[in-house]
Amino acid sequence: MHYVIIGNSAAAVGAVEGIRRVDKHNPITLISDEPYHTYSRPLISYLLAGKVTEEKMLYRGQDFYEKNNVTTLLGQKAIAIDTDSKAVKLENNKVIIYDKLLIATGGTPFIPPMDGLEKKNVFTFIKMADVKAISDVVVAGNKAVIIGAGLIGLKAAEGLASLGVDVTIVELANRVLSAILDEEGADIVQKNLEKRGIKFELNTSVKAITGGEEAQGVTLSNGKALPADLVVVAVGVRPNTEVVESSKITVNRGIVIDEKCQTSIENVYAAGDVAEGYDLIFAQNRVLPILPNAYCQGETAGLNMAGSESIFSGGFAMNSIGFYGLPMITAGIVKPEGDGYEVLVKMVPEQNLYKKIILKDNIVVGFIYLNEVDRAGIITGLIREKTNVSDFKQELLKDSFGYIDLPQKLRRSKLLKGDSASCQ
Amino acid sequence: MSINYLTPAFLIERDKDRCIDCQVCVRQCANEAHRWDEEEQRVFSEDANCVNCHRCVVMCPTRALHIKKFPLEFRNNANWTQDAMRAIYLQAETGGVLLTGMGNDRPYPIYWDHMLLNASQVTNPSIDPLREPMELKTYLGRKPDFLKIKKGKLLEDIPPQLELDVPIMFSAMSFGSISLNAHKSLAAAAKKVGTYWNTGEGGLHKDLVEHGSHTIVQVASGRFGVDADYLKTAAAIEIKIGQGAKPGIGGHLPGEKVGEEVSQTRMIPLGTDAISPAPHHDIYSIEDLRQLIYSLKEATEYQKPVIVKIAAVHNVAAIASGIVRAGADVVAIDGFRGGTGAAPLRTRDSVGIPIEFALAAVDTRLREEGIRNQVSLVVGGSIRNSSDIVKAIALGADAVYIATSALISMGCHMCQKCYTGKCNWGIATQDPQLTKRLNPEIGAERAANLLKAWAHEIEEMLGGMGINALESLRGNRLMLRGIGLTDRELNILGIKAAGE
Amino acid sequence: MKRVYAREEYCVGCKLCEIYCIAAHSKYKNDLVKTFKKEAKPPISRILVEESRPVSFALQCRHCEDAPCTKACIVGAMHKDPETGIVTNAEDRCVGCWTCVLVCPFGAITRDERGHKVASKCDLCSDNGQIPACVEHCPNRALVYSEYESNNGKK
Amino acid sequence: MLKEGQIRIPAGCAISGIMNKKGELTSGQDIIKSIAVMHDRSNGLGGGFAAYGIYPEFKNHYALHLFYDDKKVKQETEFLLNKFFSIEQAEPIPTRNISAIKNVPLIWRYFAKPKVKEMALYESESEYVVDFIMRINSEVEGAYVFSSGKNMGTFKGVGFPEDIGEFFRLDEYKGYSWTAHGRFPTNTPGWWGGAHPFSLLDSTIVHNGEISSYDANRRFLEMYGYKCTLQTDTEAITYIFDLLLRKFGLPLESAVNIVAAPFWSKISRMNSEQQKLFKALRVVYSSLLINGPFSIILGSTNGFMALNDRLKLRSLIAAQKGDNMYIASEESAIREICKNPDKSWAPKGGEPVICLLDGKESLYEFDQVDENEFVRHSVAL
Repeated sequence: MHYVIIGNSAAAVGAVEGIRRVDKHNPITLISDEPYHTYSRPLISYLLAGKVTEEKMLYRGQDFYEKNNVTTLLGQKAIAIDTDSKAVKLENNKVIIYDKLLIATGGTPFIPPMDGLEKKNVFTFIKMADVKAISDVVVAGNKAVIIGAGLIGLKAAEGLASLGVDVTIVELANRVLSAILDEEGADIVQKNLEKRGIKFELNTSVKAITGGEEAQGVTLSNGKALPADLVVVAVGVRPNTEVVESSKITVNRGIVIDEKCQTSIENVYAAGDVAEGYDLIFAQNRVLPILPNAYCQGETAGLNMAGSESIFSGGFAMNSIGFYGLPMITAGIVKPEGDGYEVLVKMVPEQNLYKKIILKDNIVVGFIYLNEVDRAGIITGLIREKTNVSDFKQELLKDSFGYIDLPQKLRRSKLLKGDSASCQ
Repeated sequence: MSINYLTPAFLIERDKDRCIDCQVCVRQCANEAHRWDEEEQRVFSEDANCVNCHRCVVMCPTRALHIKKFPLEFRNNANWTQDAMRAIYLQAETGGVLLTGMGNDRPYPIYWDHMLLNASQVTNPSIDPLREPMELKTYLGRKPDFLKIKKGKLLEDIPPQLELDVPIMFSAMSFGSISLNAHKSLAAAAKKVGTYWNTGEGGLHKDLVEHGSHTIVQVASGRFGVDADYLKTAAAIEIKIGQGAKPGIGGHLPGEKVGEEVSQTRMIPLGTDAISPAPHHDIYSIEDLRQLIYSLKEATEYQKPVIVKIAAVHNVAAIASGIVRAGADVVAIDGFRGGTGAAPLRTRDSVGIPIEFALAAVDTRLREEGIRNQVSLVVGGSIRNSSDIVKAIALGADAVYIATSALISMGCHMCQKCYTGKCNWGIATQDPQLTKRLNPEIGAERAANLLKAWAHEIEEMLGGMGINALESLRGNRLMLRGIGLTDRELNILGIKAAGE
Repeated sequence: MKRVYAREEYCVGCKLCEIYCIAAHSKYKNDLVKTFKKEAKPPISRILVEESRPVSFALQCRHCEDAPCTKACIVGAMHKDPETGIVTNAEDRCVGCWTCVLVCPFGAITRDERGHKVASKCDLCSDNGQIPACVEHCPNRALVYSEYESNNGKK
Repeated sequence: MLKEGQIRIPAGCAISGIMNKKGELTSGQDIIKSIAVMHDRSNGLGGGFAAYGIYPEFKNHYALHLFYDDKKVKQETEFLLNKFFSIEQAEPIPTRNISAIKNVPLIWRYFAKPKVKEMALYESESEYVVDFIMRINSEVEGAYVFSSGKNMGTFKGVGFPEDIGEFFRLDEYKGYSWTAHGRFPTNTPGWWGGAHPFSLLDSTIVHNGEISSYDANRRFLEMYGYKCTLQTDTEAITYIFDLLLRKFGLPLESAVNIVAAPFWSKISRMNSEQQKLFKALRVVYSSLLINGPFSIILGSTNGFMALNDRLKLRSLIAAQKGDNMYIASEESAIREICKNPDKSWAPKGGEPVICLLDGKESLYEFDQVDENEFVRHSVAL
């Protein structure tokens, strides 16, 4: 039995740990085009800001692969898979034969078409290499334009701003973090960022990056021109499905997987940002490019690859993030569209406090906790378990909302079964 | 509004070096004697609310609290004491009967403390209970005058008996006056140690039916919770005529304490006052008592001993004799120091006689009449320790009833405020916030430990007297000597003076 | 594994568990007076008493079998010991992103922002090698440290 | 100083017993030799003997032995005796002058039969006789009935037992069963009535020990009309057996199982039928459990029974040689008069040694109660 994993981030690590829970001996080969030991992608903005060292970015200890009997092929890119001969072809022409294969190639930046993308000092911001490239050129007093006010864009902005860079963010949508916040929440976040000197251009896009060999500015579709020593394109990510393009593996937006995280082809699994797995809230397959989801899918894939029957009941969008000490946690549907939703809201503007819980048929389907995130996981749990909250709906927004507000029977069953919580 | 003349009884002292403002005291005081001041960010005391129950002192994790008598002196007056004056202030304010909880606290002589026990020296070996068997087993119930035996076989069964592994039972305290958790504690402790607990007059909660074999159910003047199942579930039935703390007085459980559980257990409507009349309205004479005794025996097919409990009053000996002749299997006598959840203060403090005299008089009288062996005698009313028990048995008791000691074992600190329903120890209350403070596991353990400890001590004292079975102490008044007693008192107790 | 179970029927809401938890994790280990009087910022309690009179109970990390926090942790700081089952956070690696707060269905992870931001949670006093401080000091055995089977006297 | 009866006097002692199962008569010499060996177990403050089969010529009469303090009380007592009994013969008990025996009271014996017309109020003749004895002993100051059986007698006084034996000329009597007692009281009242054996009708008891249950036993006995005037253990033990055997009609084994009751732990291991019986005995007669150390020899016309307390806190040895049975506090007391017994053993605590004349089934005749004729004995008040 030979396990092969393409990828070296959360899903890949989840798979290694999943396999090793069942199978301690058979070899695992891990292939990654990045030359680094596994590191935490979300920490790249921390690295940029100098809040963590490269060493502290490690997602698992240096001895992780050794201890888990994993052969790593780092800096070697897999370029094709032949599912008939069970072979993975590498860029360097090596061919690796697998019995069970996991594709965990993650995401790749989505770059909308615009002029001047080829210029120097135009960056993306999802990998270690991106941070290193930016760090090489950036100096205090630089002006930066960041395209996209999503999680990556704002994190990049915070990182750059902390280095003394003058940052302007250009966003096509009407608000920041449009994927995870509604207007009210976004407004608070935006104002908080503006207080720190970050500027925003909303409802517009970059038409072109201007300058000579190096970027010197951008022009916006609204006609404005902004100077820029560097441009970061952070519009979003899309599944990095390149390696399976020539194979028979079914790809929709991402590689389609079932509840065992297996692709359309037997013995081939996919997990993480590259995969399109089940979304609990939308009750359909979706790409969910978030780390907890990647790990859980990877782990599920690993368990199944090693012969243990394991099912991942699905994930849903969820994020915990903060900017300049303003923490926020959101999950699921935050801006419901359509009928049948019930929305509970609590807003205390002077405290930057905003709580919003979205229910459908008395089941929580999404929430925003802004600046007061304590115990948000209880709500996440209610979403995951599809708990009917009709008996305690009125308590949900309370500052002290907790298990005390659950009906005794429900509370006891949850607390006594403390050993069964799971992402599975 | 006018000024309240009452000054605080207690002073709460908070050691600032030790107080960490954790607010445990605030959370634990049902009387609101501790208060968290949000503005000052520290805990303050409201001395006037303090009843000196020690809950805060015991719970304070840094031992930062002390409770003292409020340092307010009245001019010395041997007649007009503080207590006398405070009572008047209170009555002048309220116009009501003074209520109190727990037993008589007046400085009457405690005769247990005027009796000394014997021990063997030389002529008769003392017995080491760690090496030799030591028997405390006691059977309560009616004894026939003689046994018919033929060819090694008993021809007729003896009447039903309660089997006690220790000569100590928990006496009656009703569900209502004390919490369900207190009942659970007592029931489990009784089972654990091999003795009995007593429901009091408030019925038997459904959760406690499983302890029926260790339960004495009470039939009192209110007849609360009494039905055929109640009687049949029990090991014995006790007819309560009177109670040491308030002879001649009935009981009154206010409606606010009659919650769902109490109401179901007592079989009365939710929120109604539960009134136990002073007399049983079907017992106006000894003949009536006989009828009730036999009704209860009929109802339980003569399978359960019937106990009749009376308060120790002046002519207790004659009354007890009548009760034996009326058919009671056990006579329980409650002395004037017996506890209560609520009693009028003046009644509690001045009605009845000490159990020591009552016991001596009853035992002597029943022997004079030759009927002592027909019946078992159980006494209660402030049995404070194992030597009280040894003395009681030497005076003539078969076993003792304890209640106050049991409550103290479970946490009671004798603040005597049972009647307020705010017992901070979760005992004399029905407030769910407070009742859960008594974890019946712990309560049962502690109450059982007390009985076990006392049993060990009784064994030690018995061994010292060269006795290895408790029955050889019963009525063995030669084992007692009086100290500091008048001839008359010695005579009533039927004992000699120390040195005689 | 042994966990701390709360028996709400006996919780008296005194919060001594919180107080002793704080002291157990203070640099003046278990010295209450010093913990509260000398520590500039005493630790945050890792156990929380939830209360709505008359009901109260203490809640802390359940040390889930399949702990979501360990899976969601973006730096791999949250870890379940395969031997003891205890879930602990390697605070030196934690970056305070609160993803664990997001996924913990018990709301048992708190934000400790006294210094370097870290997620703070019950460690079952694993340093002490004894029974957890909250259990040891619960005045009414409302907290028991036991296997699930034996907890609450129920099989 | 208070004398016996005015104060309770605990005592240590020696006891000895000899009997011949065939009823062959022997003189008092052996028993005197046997008890003399245990000289150090007494202190000269009491000694005595019981002898069965000594008055064959008066075997249908009660042989009443009395001490009188003086002639006046003798007269007074004899008035009563004559009122309630027909006296066949009255005489002083023959004695020898012994230097060691001092302060001798008047010692008389009467061979008597109850007057039938006075007995009407009593259930039985024995009740009548016992009641008379109780009254003399408790109400007539200075007179004391110390023996009252038929064809038997007790002889006792203040002194070492061997001296008492010589004083009463026991070598001149012939009996088939003898018991003896040497006393070591821990108080020194020196009263003749306080010496052992203690007897009531033909029942005698010699006892070594000090019972710690004394007052519990006494106060129970007093409910049944007994007056424990001597305040001695022996007196109480005698009455206990009298109550159980004679008044309650219990079999001897049951009486033994009451006074030296098996421990509850032992009862719990019995079969259910036995359990029921033993439990009933302990429960109903718990106040008659004799607690504390004792060894006793309970003598009757039919033989004797030796018994230890249930913990065996006092020494007691038994032996047999042919038809002769021996019981003593110490083995030396047996070997003195029987060099090589067929067997000798130490009876266990609470396990009686019962020696009966051949042909007799029980120590007492009155314990043969027929179920059909079972009469409820009234409580004597």
